[in-house]
Amino acid sequence: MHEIKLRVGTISYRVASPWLAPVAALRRLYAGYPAPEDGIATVTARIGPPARWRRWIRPQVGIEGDHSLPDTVPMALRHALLAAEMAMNMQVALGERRHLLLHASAVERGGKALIMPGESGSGKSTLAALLGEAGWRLMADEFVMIDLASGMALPFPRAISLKNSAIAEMVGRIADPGRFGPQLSATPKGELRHLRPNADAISRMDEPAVPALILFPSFGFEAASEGVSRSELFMRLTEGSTNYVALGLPGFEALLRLAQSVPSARFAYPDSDSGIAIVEQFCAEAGI
Amino acid sequence: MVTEALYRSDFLHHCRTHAIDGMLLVFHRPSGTTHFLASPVPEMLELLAEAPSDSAGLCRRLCERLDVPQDDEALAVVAARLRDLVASGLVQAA
Amino acid sequence: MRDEDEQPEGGAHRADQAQTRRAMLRIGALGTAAVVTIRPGIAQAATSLLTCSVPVPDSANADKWIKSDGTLVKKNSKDSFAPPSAPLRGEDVKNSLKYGTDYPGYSGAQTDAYNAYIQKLSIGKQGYTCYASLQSPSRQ
Amino acid sequence: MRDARALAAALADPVSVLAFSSDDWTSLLAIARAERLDGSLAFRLADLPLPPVVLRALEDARAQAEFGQTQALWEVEMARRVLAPIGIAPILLKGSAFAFARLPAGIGRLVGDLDILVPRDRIDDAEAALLAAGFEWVKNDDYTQLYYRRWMHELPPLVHRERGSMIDVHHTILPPTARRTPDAAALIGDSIEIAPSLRILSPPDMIIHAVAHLLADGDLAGGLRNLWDIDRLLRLFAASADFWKALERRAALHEMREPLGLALRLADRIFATPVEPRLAGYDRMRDGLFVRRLLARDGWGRPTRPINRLGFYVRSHWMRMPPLMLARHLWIKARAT
Repeated sequence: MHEIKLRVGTISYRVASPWLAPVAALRRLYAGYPAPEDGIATVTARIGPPARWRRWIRPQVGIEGDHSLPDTVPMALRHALLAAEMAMNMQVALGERRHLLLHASAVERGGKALIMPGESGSGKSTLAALLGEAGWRLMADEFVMIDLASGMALPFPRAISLKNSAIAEMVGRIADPGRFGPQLSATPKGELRHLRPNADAISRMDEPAVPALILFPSFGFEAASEGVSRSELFMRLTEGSTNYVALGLPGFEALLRLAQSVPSARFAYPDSDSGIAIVEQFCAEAGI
Repeated sequence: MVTEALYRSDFLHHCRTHAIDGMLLVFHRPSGTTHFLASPVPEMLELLAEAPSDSAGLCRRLCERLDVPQDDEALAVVAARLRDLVASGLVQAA
Repeated sequence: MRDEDEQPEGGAHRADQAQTRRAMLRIGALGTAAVVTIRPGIAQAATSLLTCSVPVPDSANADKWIKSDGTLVKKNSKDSFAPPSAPLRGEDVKNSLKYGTDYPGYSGAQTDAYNAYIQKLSIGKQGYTCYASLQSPSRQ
Repeated sequence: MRDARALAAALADPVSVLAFSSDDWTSLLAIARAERLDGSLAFRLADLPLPPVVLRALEDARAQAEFGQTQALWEVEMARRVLAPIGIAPILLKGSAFAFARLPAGIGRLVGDLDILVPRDRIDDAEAALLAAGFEWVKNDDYTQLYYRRWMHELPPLVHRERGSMIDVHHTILPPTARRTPDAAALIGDSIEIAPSLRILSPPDMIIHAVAHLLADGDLAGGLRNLWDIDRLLRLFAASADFWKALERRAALHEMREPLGLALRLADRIFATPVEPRLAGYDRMRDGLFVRRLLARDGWGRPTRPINRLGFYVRSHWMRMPPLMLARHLWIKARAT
């Protein structure tokens, strides 16, 4: 087995693979990330052949690790980097029990966090990636962790998955080609390319922020926005949280505090520029 | 005649509650589940916590408390909501 | 960004309330759930492309019912069906579209109406990404 | 780490982890999660001076175990509400029993489905009541239904349509096709009421059932955890006088002398469990195979020793079915996948 150890926010990973290439790709993608605290990785994500012979003949990659779901569909070996990324995500989604997980991207400015929950396709990753290059600090593109005791948002700045048209958009804006992973074609999510967050996001991965605004984006519509009621906010955040129920009463209290204290709205946007303009307008109103 | 089941609830003792947007948000400790409850469910739970009732008795007390006349429709609604509450475990047959 | 905890004051409001109380004890009120329980998110985030779901209808139209041709109408409308109690699982949607299986707990007519709705989804609509991913043969 | 021996040592003798390197910790956590023993490990290592990052990982496991126990106890309560009104007091089995009775075996233990034992002549009533209360069949094809009803010691698994929880309703602890026939009536007769309308097995029967679960009824999947249950139970029960005598009598009654001996030897070899030497008997050649199978896990948490595993898989079916039935069953399974 080949392996890489690295830390992303509160998670200390070991990622293992019987093939060298995906681990080498991860090393390049995660260049500059810190080593696990005390050198101890506490979470293992793995990829591996779903059956022994699949390592050699028309190789396929299964998503495995400390925590796994039955019936996850294996991928082609050329998508092994995506499989490894998903294995890393899965460990957090299924194993995290000390922080409330929100399925959302997040960026920070002046100590205040803008949190953007959304399904895949909502544009939350792309918006966070764009804002992360435009005066904001990227905190997370997939999972935001809420500290149960303090209610603060904790960063989890993993590599960003750019999909389809977002790829060209970011390539056009970022000068350093070294921050991009290889282009993955015809994956289950379409065209896909990973982007390493910038140095600021990585060096400040232990710096929390106060949740100050929650915006639900949806990409591909005429620009429009409306408020989200407290009860709907509570409900929607639970829908995207893989560990809300498991956290019990502390999870309830943390989520209720969030839903009671943080203003929230949803908005639709036809393209990135208008998306960013809408976000900035909301942030001005919320004092971020 | 068939004796009607008595229902009871120790809802206040077992739940952390919070009023939100005209509903009651409830964390039920024994099951670890979260429920949104819309009227008249919170009122029914309160009444059952005060004293167990059968379905008809609960309907009578509920209509009194809400200051609305009691009729067959109200009876049917209370019976249906009781079934929901029993299924969720917030209420049990005494 | 509104705050629905704030309630208007006044006598008119109290009369409204009496009406609302009466309405919630009408049979028609049974069409909407009064107990909504939050269930664990099944690792949706991590595996959204493997195990996605389609809300029927989308949350902005949550109170609408579905006609057999898949259009959304006001609830309790004639010839329409109440929406499923939870978003339909991608796996079930795939099987239903491919093999004609009914959704667990729903009749054949309901299943047909839901599928008609799903097949009308367009880009940007909630559930579209999931539906589209189920259509592509390379994504089985 | 090449197998799960370090995990077994950490559970039996927690200070053994104090010498761990950073790589040892990573492997131990992966192996413990794969064997579903991370919660038990977290409680066993609770008071040791460990690296902070390890303590936080164990805290995750402890929180998960506590959530699991809440859920398990709630499922017990919901089953009680369904069965008590029709006069059935179910006997809780395995994890649910340990959690409800607050036995040491339950500390940090992951509880899976709710397993209950009811008298055979009440199983149809139990089934009807559970179906009426929102449970449905996981698989409702004719073969599954027929297979369970003719050859198994339990109903086909039921899942609750709202809560998603599963319940297994047993009428005895081994399939009727198994070579051994435990005395179901005696299991029920000696059971103990632990709360109104809820019962657990007597201590000796609880051991016998754990042994049946570990050896006589499975392919040893999850075996290390089942053996850990036996260790925890024995350490508690053996303190009372006459326990070993009672255990011997019950083992004879349930035709479980030989598997009990093997389980005791395995517990002794893997967890250094204090056992009654006469009941355990002499080491046999094949004990080593069982030990290897129970510890077959590499440092990445992957299952190892496929040949050994395959042998135990075939063995598990062999034990339950006459050869012709086995061929038919494996054929249908193969076609279904």
